[in-house]
Amino acid sequence: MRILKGSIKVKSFNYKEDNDYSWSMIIDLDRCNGCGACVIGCQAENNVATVGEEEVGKKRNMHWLRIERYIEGEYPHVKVRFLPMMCQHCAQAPCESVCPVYATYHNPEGLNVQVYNRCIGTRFCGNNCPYSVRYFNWFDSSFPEPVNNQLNPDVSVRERGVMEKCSMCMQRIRRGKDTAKDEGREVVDGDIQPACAQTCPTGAITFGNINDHESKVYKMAHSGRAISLFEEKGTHPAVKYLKGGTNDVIG
Amino acid sequence: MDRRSFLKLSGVAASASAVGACSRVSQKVIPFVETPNDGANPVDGDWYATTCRECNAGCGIIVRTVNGRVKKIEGNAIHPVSRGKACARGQAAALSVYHPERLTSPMLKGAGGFEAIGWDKAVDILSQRFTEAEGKLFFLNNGSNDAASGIANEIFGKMDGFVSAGNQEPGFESLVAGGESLADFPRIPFPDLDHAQFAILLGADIFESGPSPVFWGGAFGECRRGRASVRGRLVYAGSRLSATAAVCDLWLPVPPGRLGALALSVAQVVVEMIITRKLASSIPRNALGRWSVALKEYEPEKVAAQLELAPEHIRKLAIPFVDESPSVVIAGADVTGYANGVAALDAVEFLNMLSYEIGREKLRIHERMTPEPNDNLKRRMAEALGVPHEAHGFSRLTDLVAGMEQGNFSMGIIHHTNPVFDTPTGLKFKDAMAKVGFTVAIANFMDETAAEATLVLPDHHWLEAWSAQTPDFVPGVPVFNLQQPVIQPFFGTKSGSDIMLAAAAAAKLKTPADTTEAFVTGKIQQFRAEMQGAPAYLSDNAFRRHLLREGGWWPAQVEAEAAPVPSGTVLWEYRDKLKAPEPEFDGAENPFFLHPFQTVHMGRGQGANSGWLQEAPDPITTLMWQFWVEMNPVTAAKLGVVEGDMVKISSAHGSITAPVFPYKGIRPDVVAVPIGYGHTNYGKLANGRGGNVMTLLGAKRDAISGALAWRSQKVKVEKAEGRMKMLRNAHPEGEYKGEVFQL
Amino acid sequence: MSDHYTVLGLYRKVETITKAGDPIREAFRVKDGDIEVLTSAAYPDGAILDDKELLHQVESRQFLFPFLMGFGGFGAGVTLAGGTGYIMNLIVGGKAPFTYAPTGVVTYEFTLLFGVIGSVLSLLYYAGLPNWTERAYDPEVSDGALGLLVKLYSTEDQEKAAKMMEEHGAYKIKKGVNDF
Amino acid sequence: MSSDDNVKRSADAAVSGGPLAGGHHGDVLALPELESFRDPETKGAKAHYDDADIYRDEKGFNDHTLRPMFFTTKKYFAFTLVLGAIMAQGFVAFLNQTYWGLGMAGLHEPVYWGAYIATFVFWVGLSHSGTIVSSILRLTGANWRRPILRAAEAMTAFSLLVAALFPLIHVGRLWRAYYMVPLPSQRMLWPNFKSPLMWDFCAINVYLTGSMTFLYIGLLPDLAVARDRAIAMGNWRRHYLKVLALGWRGSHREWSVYNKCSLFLAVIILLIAPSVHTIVSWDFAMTMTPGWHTTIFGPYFVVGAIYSGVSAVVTLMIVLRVLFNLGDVIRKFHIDALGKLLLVISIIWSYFYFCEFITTWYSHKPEEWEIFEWQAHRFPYHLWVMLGGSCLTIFCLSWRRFRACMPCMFALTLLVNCGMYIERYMIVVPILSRRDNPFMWTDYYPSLTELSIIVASFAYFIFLYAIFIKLFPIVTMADVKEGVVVSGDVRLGKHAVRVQVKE
Amino acid sequence: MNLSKLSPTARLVILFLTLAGMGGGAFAGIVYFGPIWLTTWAPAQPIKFSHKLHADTNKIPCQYCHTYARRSEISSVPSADRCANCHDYIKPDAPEIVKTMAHYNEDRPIEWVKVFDLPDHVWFNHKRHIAKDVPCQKCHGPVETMDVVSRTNEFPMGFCLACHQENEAPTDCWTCHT
Repeated sequence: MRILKGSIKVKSFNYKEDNDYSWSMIIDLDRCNGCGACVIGCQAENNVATVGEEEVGKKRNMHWLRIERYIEGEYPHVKVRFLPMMCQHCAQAPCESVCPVYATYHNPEGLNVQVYNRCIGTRFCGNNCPYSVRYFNWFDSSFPEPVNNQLNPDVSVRERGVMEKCSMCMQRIRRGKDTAKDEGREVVDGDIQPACAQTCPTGAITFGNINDHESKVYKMAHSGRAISLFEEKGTHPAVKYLKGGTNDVIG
Repeated sequence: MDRRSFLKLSGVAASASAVGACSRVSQKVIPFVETPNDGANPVDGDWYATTCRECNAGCGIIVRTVNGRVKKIEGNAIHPVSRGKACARGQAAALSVYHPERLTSPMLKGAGGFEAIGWDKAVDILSQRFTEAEGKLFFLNNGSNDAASGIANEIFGKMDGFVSAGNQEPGFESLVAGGESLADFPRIPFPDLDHAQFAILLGADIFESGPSPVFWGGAFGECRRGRASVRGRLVYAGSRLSATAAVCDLWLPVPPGRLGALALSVAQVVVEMIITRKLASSIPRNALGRWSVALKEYEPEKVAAQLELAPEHIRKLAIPFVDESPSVVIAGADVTGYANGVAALDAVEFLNMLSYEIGREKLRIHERMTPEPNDNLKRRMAEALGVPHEAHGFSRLTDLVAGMEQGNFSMGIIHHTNPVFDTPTGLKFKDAMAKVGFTVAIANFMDETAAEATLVLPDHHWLEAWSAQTPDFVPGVPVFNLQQPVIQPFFGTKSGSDIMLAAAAAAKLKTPADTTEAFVTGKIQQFRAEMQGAPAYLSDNAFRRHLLREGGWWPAQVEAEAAPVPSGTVLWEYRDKLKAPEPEFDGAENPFFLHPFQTVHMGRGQGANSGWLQEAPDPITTLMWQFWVEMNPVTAAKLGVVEGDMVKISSAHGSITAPVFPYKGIRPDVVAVPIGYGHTNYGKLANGRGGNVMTLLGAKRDAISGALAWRSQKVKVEKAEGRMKMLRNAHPEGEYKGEVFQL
Repeated sequence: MSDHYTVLGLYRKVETITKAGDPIREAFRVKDGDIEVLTSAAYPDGAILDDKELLHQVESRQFLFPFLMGFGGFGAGVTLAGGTGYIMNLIVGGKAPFTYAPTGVVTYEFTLLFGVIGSVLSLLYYAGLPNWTERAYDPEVSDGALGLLVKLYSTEDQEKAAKMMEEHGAYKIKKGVNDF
Repeated sequence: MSSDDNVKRSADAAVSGGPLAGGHHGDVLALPELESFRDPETKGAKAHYDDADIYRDEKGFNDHTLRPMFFTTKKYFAFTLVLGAIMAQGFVAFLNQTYWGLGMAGLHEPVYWGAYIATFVFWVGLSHSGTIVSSILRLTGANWRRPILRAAEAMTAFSLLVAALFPLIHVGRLWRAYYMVPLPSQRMLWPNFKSPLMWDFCAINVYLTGSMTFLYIGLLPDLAVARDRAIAMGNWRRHYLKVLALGWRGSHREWSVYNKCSLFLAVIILLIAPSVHTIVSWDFAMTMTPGWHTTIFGPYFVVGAIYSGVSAVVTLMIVLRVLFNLGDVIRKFHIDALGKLLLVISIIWSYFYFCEFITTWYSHKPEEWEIFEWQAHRFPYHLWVMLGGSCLTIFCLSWRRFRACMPCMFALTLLVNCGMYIERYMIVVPILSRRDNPFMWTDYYPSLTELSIIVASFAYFIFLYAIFIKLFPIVTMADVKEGVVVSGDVRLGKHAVRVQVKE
Repeated sequence: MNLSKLSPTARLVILFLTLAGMGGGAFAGIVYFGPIWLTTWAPAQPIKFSHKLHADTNKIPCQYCHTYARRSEISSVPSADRCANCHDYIKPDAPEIVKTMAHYNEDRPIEWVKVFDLPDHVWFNHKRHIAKDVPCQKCHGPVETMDVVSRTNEFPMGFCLACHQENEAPTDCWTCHT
């Protein structure tokens, strides 16, 4: 009967306009220096497991945020580019529609949420993610005593056989909203910072509410430099990148 | 009841069990014995301000603890070095507190190796040795001015025969020594990258091995995109395209040891431009004329050949240097790593001064420009917390080793540094150490040096310990960093400095305080009057708490500290120094230049036992858990090796074998090897992972400063047996297809 | 219900049994449903007995089973694939709870699934299966014997019918009670 | 009747008589000397209509076709023991994988699907021959279908059973796999029907139900025969045969309803089967992965499935023929007919492959072309087997003497299936290892665990089949008998022509 | 239907079907009702603390002791010093109180046994619920009537959802699952 009770209220709304918050992240590629502080920050915050040498050799490292490094040109005209890559939180996420059990879904605040305890591990979402940013727990992650003392109590430790990915530090978002609610106000720009944005030494990562037209992310997203990765795929990511400048200072 | 008392909690059981486990195992809920002060949120956790001690940069950090456990390290937003940020190594400290291989009990080397002894016995032995040594001892730390070295200095400093030395990161000493004639107080130059529009990085791997990668990161961010309409542009010159070079707009592969010539050549063009365009009116015209003459031999056309660049390249560096003022030049390891390093640094400084004169209003010039009086607060703070900076160089270390060889010391204390591993084989530290009768290693882990020591004292992790530190490498401002325990000691360790104090007291030596905490408090009181900006009405204790809350003391407004630059009279002094000597190399008959470099994760090898850091992909190679040698694909082809093939690199001092990583961003005559690998006694994760590049190095030193010239080694490279799977994150073909993102 | 009596005659040849069927039907005024042929292979309707009409009626109604079940399956498919989004108060960030393509696919499959079940039910229902009771049968049928089975309502008729079958070339006669 | 005399070989036939021994066709047919119907394999020594000759003695026929069911050699036990051992090691590998985690497989980012899914698709594909072929042939009334139906249908059911295991082996949390079933629970969460995997789940279940039903319904009259035989022999099989035969007596009413039901099922199965493989293809095609995301995938998969399925039927028929001495039931004539069918399908399949290739090649879309290059570069031999196999098929099968050569047909159809397995592998693995994001490109090697499980799946299939043969009649006896009943020879000029007299 | 008239085979089939049906029904029931069958569990605690005495007889409000409930995610079991606050004066000689004070004086935390527990993948915030005036008893049952606290409710997901839907509280998955 409870099921029927639930059926009475069906909310269908366009989070882009109707919701107070729509979280977005802007990454300035011109600023990113590939130092990897964000990678460790994310790992520390989100209980991301280290898998060890052998598993790394099988390309099973779990970093939710990785820095992709591309090389262009031939010696001596070599250019190295860094591209921080994490879950893009697509508005039209390819991963969401293929999950048979709704373990990944879109939440009203524009985030692509992975519910670990719902996941059965078909890995279809991973196949359909053009950015390849979903990571699978091939084994139970090992946090042996006493390393487990570092585990963040806000984030669950994932079991073997489930997908995981960047959550934009939803525990921080939740806490930020919680604090704002306690103080009887809306979340303001800068209240909430995911671990990577918080720690980025060069300030390449900015996080905020893109529905707030006064926010930094809104302004940056409309700065003309903003691009989405694989724009032609129509995924409409919530993570946007600011293109680097030109390289032709000196020939 | 101070904040430590409620660290006594053991907390609501930490959540480590797997998802989906909802068994009916009776879980315990263990409350505090003493209620924490009101307002604390036991789940949100408490944030404590302290100082990161993973390297000597002295970043202010805040640490989140929940239920008495360290959870997360973040930058302290008000700290002038970290500016609210933290690097990978700093953040990984949260894991190293709980490292299963931490030492837990004092160990004395006997006939059958180390055996655990109690703390009381350790203190007894130590105090007995203190008495016997009669001051003939040395204290060696990692080159930082912190409470431990301050305590050692105050106990033994006045005794004859006591030597305090620091095993500093290579390169700093030269930076300090460069242009020492200009200022009395030597320190690392910090050109104002924040406000620069154009920057030339001369081999400066500021994000990897700079004094503070975090500080430089912030500066770079500001330079690049901090201003609305200006995009700062950077050019990197050096023999390898490092991670720092990768973010620069242009890379000029200059042969090793020639960057001084490049700087002078740029200076030549700049001086000519100043003359023809009548810029920089503050420079006396006759000085310009002299410089012009002195720099004649560095005309781009004349040096282009030895720099392996086209003359236009040099011009194209110089022209924006003037046009896009303000601009700065930053020198780094590829300048200081050669025997002509300090000479080259003079040229760099000369360029920086020219830049300042051109863009006078726009640039906050770096600190070394400011001749400071001897009683400068920063210097006094540094001395109060240890030895003056010049004592921490390689020269002092060389002297120390010589003293050890000669049997000048009957005892040595090695505090959180690993010279057996990270000093060049040519220095022969290990052999010298054996000649010292009794060595004490104060360390967190059993490392190569601790293994050689007679007594090993397991120290607190720095997150569990009291200390204070003054960073040498801060632009323009005196900083007094406080380090406080954010958790109760997790293992049964004791603070090394506390033990020193206790042993000294037992040996009836004069001790500055009973505990490190008291020592730090005393130092705060000592400088309180000069610590501007803190509320004056606070009681001493309240003031201390105020500082603890903030993480230390520094002037509230960093900008205000920027002192005006000395005018042309100082520049005038440079007229005779504008020379770039030929680089000299150890093992010059060998075909390849060895290019040891630091990576962002390993440091000097301290990071090697951290799972997080080992698994974090290196920015350039994206290798994980692995040691490698970089060489140009052309070189690799000549040697007949492909990625993963083992090569043997050998010099007169030793040899290492490593898998090849062909990398286009490196000169064909250079092989680059990362520092920090090849541990032999540093725990499961670090041991046997590659080779230690330090074994290849002799102790070649800079001609002027005596600093270690750690890149002036030439080596032989030959193909060796075997292959190794390269644990890359990037795909070897895919990494060249970045254009799919249309960035 | 009163008891009935059966006679099962086994024949070797199809011509013989064809000739035996009609006289018995006439002699005892056997209704269409009360006489059966047991064979090991499917003979075309009316090849042995002239019960084409009766069977035609049955068969023409047989399609209703898969058809109606198919409708049921259609409903089930729509409810499952299309209705779940509405029934379950899942928050999907502004995505439509109902989508056509999945509903179409799932409905198609369910329609056919129910159709399959309907077909089987039709077989079971109209063929009176499963029936595990002991019935008039002879294993020789499966080895090629042709059986003629008649349902009668008195022992006299049973005897008579048995005799008639024998006369018409049955090589084996089996008599039974209440086992048609 | 007089026909008994006309046909010489009937002398030893009519022990218990029966319709087949009767004059039914004997009346029509009195033409023993028909040259034109000579079987190619016997070079005229035997007349074609002699298939009826075997069936004239229906008891003998029953004995003959039920022989593999009731009589078991020691070799068989040894064989199943070997199969059991292979299955056991696969099962151990599976348990190991479930206990430790899917890392035991060689999968990694971003090759999230590997050999398991390729094998899954392979088995699903294999399942397509049986029911589609049997229902098409049933509906079109092709007479040569009769003896092979059962074997083909059983193949469908078993390969589907094997296929259905693979998603379970493949999921990360097997113990939570029931989340995919729309069970009402207090969690108020239902599966996401928008996911192609859910469609697949539905489709596979529907198809499994459908084909099992089809198999069972087809089996029903034969079960009755087997039941009678088992009861007569006092064999233990009588227990389940009694239950499963549902009390089938072979009354005309039953036959009539049964035929109608078969017709319904044939139609429905014909609707289900292509949809199933289309949906399996949509598991790939509905994603936005380059190389998968093509419209051609639906029909391409269906044809590929039938292709591999039919060739597997041929392989199987030849195996049955040899192992169980069924050469006189499953005859070269049938293999020949299947060969022709295979020829047609292989041409269609090659055409589809060509279409897929030419569009990619011509448009030269970089991300798709990258995959082709990678396939050619990384899997050259695989590509040769896959493409060469189909070219070879077309060439060889056009040759009548090849079709008559059993070892050749056996080898060729085996090759075709190897090629088709590789084709599935080539669809799943290279495309995933060259995803959109070049940084994450990888290579993939199946691990020992995967290989064990896959090998075990083949063993499992063969085992199921072997068990099936021992528990159920493998030849479609009722259909064969019906064929004899409803067909006869008609004199047409100088020749006798075989005709079917069914309405 | 007359069962005796059926053949043994038929009877076996019917028995089998009945058993299968019962099994399926039981499975469906388990899935539907979740872990509700595990209720009323009252573990023995190290100190015999009576909620009835404190909350009912003496009318001490819940949050007098469970101080964090209104300002944090957890309600917190009170620390020993909070017991000492009152029991320094009230009945300091009672045996259980002596035990408690021993813990306090010796700096030994009391190891209470957790009665109500949520799995680790569920994130629950007491503060928000207190702010919305949800009575403690809504989830924890009539604790004030118990001498020994027993688990009166299991917390399957449906338990939370029912209440959340009733009160139009958020039902987004990530509200509780991180």
